[in-house]
Amino acid sequence: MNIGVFVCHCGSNIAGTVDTEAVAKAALEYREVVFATDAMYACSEPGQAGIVEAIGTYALDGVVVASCTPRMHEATFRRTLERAGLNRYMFEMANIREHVSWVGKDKAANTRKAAELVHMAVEKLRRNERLQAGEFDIAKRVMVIGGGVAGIQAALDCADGGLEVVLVEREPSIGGKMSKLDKTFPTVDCSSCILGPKMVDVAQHPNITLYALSEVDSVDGFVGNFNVTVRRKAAYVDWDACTGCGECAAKCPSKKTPDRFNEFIGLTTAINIPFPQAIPKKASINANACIKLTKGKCGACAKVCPTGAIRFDQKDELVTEKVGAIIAATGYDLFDFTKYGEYGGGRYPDVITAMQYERLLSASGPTEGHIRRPSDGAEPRDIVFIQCVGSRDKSIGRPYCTGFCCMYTAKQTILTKDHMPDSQSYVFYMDIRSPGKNYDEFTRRAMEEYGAKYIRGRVSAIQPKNGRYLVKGADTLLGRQVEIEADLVVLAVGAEAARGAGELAEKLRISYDPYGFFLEGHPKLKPVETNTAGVYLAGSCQGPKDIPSSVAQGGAAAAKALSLLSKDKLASDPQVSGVKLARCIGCGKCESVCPFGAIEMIEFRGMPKASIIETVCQGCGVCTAACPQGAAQLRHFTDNQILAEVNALCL
Amino acid sequence: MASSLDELKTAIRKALPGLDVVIAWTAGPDALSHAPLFITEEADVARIEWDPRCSQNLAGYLPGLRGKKAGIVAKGCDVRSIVELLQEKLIDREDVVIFGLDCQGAVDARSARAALGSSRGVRDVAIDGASVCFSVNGEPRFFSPGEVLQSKCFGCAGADAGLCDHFAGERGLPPQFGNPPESTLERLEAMDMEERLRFWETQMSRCIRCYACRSACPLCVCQDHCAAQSREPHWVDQTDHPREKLMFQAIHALHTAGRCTECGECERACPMGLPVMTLKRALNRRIKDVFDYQAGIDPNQTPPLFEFREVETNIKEREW
Amino acid sequence: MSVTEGKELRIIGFLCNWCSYAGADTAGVGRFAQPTDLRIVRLPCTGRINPLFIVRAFMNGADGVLVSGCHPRDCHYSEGNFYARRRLETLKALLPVIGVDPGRFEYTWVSASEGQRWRSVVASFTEQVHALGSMPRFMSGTSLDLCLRPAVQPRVF
Amino acid sequence: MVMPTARYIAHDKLMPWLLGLAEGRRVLAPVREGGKTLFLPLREDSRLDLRGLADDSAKAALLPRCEPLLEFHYAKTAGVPSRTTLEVREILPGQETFLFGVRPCDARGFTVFDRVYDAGTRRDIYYCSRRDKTLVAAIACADPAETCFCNRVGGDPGGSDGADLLFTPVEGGFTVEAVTERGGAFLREQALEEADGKAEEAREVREAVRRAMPEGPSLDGAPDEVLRLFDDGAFWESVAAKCLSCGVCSYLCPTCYCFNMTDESNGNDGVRVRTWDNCMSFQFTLEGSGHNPRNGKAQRMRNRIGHKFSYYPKLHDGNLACVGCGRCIANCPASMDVRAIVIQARSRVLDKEEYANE
Repeated sequence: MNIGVFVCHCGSNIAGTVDTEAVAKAALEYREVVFATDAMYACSEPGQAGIVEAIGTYALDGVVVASCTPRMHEATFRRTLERAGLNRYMFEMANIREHVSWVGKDKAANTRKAAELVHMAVEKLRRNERLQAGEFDIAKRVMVIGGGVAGIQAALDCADGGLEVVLVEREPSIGGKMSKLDKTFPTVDCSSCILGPKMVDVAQHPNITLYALSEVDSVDGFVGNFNVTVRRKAAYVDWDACTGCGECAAKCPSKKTPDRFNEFIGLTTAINIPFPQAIPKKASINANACIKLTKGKCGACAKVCPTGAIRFDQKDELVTEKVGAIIAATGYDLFDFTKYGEYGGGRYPDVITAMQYERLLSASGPTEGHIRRPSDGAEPRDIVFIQCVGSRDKSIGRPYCTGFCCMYTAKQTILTKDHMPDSQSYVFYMDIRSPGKNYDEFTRRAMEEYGAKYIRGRVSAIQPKNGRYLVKGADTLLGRQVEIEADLVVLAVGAEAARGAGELAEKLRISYDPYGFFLEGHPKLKPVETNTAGVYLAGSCQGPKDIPSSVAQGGAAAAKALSLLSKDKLASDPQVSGVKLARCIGCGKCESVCPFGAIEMIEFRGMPKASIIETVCQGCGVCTAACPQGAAQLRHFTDNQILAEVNALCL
Repeated sequence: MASSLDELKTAIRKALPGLDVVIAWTAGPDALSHAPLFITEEADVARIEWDPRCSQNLAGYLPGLRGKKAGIVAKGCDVRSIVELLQEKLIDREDVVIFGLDCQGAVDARSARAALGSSRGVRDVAIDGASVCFSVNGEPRFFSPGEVLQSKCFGCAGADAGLCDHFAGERGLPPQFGNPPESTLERLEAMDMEERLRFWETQMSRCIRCYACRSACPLCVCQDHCAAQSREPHWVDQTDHPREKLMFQAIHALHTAGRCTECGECERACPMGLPVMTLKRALNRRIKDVFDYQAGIDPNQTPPLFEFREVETNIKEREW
Repeated sequence: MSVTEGKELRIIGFLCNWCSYAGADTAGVGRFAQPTDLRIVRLPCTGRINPLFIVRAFMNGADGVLVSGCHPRDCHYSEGNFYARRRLETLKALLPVIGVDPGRFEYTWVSASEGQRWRSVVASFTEQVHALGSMPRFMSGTSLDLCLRPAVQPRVF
Repeated sequence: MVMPTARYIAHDKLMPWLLGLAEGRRVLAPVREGGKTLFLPLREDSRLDLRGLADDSAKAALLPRCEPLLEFHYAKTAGVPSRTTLEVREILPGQETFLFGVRPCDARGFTVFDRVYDAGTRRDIYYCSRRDKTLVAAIACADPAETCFCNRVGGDPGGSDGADLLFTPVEGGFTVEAVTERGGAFLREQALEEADGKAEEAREVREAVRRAMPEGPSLDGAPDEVLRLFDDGAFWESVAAKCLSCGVCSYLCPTCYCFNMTDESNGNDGVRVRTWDNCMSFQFTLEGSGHNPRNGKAQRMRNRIGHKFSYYPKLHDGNLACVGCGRCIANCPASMDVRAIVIQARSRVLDKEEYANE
């Protein structure tokens, strides 16, 4: 084999702490290396051209590039090899940036380490095989998990692009957080007016199947062929029959049911349609509040339902959908501020979250758009807004900035003034984060036109005082303590990962960060992909986002799914297991450990043998490690290839 | 034991017409260890021997006889190997007839020869409670079990007669011999790490790479396709380095981890007297502690390395 | 070229591609400085790791071996790390018997986002191996003077 | 050349004498280690064990278990890395060796090797180099084991074939007699006392052991019988049934000389080694295509017996490739007995003849 080695400087990223020239020189001494050089940017156009040229000049049949992580540019260089007429698997990378130059300080040690990593790559490459990809059929359908604005956008874009879409929503209605908002910044347009039509589009789109009140139960399969089992939770109402007339809710005697949609500041009935614009507009029963379901008596709803849709005996139902791609758009949840003792820990009725305030502002909310204190229903005059509640605070494990609270607080001060011209808003803030189009102008309007008083500092305590609240804090700009008597305190609670996000990530076999947000394939270059092929991310499940970003990412995820599923077949990864029949003794150990059922026992000349179903094999290699004879070998990661790496590093 | 032998012969005579072969023991070239006997005709039944010299575990022959109806005479420890083969579906239960026996202990021919000086003139061996009696040229010579029996006989749990299709002799617990002689594992544990490495270096320098340890192992199902003699994969090289030979012992131990019943065939077969079961014993001990599993007990279990639990209660992972 | 030329020891890491290799990348992206002893072998999954690779590394003279994969339940292949955990736990019983100090081998789980954690794993494991020093090497044959010297060092530098 | 007269060495002088020899050369002698008696380089702390047959044969002295034949290195041409030259360095063994304490059967085993490796124009330089530099000192047996049968394969428990010196146990020590000229030259240089009357005692000892050998039919002259059973699959299946296909028999055998050759390399450097091989192993005849002409253990057993008692004798004037040391019998984990197999083969042929005659 003629091997060429290319050692990348990556500008100064590598060359700054690795002597790339010395590494190339060292590589020349390795077995079967006939050409070695260093290059400024191996991945750049001239860098790749240099590789193509060297392949021709030196008749290379294998290439090692020592540069960044293969997770970044392995695919790039494999294409380079293909352009030069080589098989894409006759390529290895030595990761001398993320694993060497960026983490080691000692240049001599880094250089030695880089040279050894190149040696390891060369020895592995010497044992590489020219693998050929096969093809497999795919399901041209996509599942979108989560029906907030990101999921809605993704679903609509996919459906418009011709894909069948299955949209799964945990709540009884799609709409997500946005459907609870009164107005949106910085335009102060009505949230339901812009979201509502999109929700209706979802309901009416012929390519979209909507499963509301449903959750993903399990996922198996792989890109192009996922099998997702969805748990359709019992609504106790036959939704095919329900017309959404609302008679049931009107007659329901259980009228003190906590109202989830209204953030628990109002009450609703045990059977209800969460809000007037709900999609699907179907009633469902809160089993914990329903008198019939808890005590066995009542059944008022069933008596009045004009279509006889009530089903007290309804059970959860599992349906399995075969899809080619999955878009996770599961959004976020709000930080539970009761962790903060200084804000009353939830004991003060008039210390509320911004989302609760949003419901108070909303014309379809429990107060029909009139701002009223939850404690006594009185109209407040002095309102204190506290920002960064559950954001940028290491002490409670939330060191990140939610990013959109500054904006919605500004919006709420504006709306407050609109609702109650005599009111006065005070905002305690740490920094104003408003780096979006028309955003900073918007916060200035709140201060300058709407008279919101911004105080830079933290609140140290809230104390009840004569039916009002004494808010004590610091003004760090003036360097003094401030005390404000407020009728209402609104906390700008931050975003955190949606409950159950970790479990869903495990089902989808994607990664998540320490806070539970799903991990993108690359922070810059693969912001909507994940490390699992065919699974994409949209909206705040990947990290807190405002509405335009969520919509943009929903569209981006849809574009990824559309491009993936635009082909009739997908190329199968040839890095799968294979069984050498002459060595296999048919003991079946591989079959028993395969996580994918990709191994079947066959009979060959009267002897039992294992056989890999290549389109099902995912290439994990569990079988290879279980096979005592070494008959089952994971291609591209064979025992001999890994042993060669071990021997190159130490012998 | 004489009556057990008669019972056994009767049972085999009766079953033989329905079987292709029955594997038992008979007198061999060495007076201290009996040889395997493959019985296909009734006339052979008379040659069967049964006494403490029936040391060889015959279970290893069964996978090679797959497809035939085979009877096998088995001590309690041998039955555990059969259980393991059944677990791994390497033999078919309906094709195997197990003739269980009431074993009193099995002679370790190597130590017995050392104790006696020679195997010449040995006519009979009997175990009576705490002593082993060899009749040599008509004279009885007594030894303690620790001197002449296999180490596995200490703490023997006896036969699970339930699995045997026939059982000759008295059911019940075998004799208990008290504490076993010090094992290599215990000796090693008293050494520091480098001494342990040097210990194996010395031991393995004697190894002649005959692979009898593997060939005799009833669970080394790969046999002709053993990784030790393969270039693809190339786990060990062919040089005479003790490191390579120890590497093979590690391969054997890890391949039989959770499967090895400590039948002792590997050490019995080793012509160089190497303590090759030590590694397997160490792994078994850990597997018992961590996975609460012992090989060769229940034919319906799965060996522990071929399954898992999502929450492993006995694994204490390190916090970093 | 031998790593022992500096003050380094031979430490080999077997990392799964999806979590820990990416976690090590994350540490790199974050410029989390680490000791330079470790050399990483990239594998698809910890389930691919035959414990014998680790034995082989020690036989060849490695001073430490570190395995890292996805956290339990996070395996890209669902179950690979569950098998790995059992295999590696079993391996832990073998190493000290052949004279490899248990402190020379560790396995752990590091996710793609845990760059900081990866740094601290590398730092503490490297420190732990340094505290044990070099692994004693096997002498070549002792019986009849007929053994080979170990196969050859790669010649560079 | 006239042989020197017989000498005598007392038991208590033996070890110091051997250690003295070890100063200028390697002395291999049967030494107790790990519960076994093995031929190992003699050191001051060695426990010499001359009670009987050692557990391994001494063949490794002439045909090591693993012998490097050559080293190779792929050298890069300076400035032209695409040009690689293969440098090869032959490794010739060169150590003077005194091989002490083999038994007459073992020494006779070397004559089996000599016919193969030192056969006129076909000389194996590695073997011959070792043979030339090794002085073989055999000890006549006094106490044959149950498994000994040299007398049934043309050998002699007091014989000296293949040896340079013959030691014979007598009262208080050993007599030492030169067998070959090299042995004679060596013995002349040794400051050992004259044996005098002890030489006669030695002759009597050897005579006595010849009488003490267990009797049995000769295994000589079986070539045709074994050949006639070549296609008798049922016979070989039955005798091989209990065989485990391990290599204990051939690896301990003083006459088994088969080897394998492999290149072991790492990076640019490698070594070609020759290692013992064994015809009981599946790999022995495994062809590159995957086909194996000796696929089953019965065919392999047929080869082992056939080679020792038929094919080799046919090529080498009737000399068997078995010297009757009995190690294969004593150490077989499945208690196989090569004597019994040859006898069975004979009677099987007789049975067939009788059947044919009827």
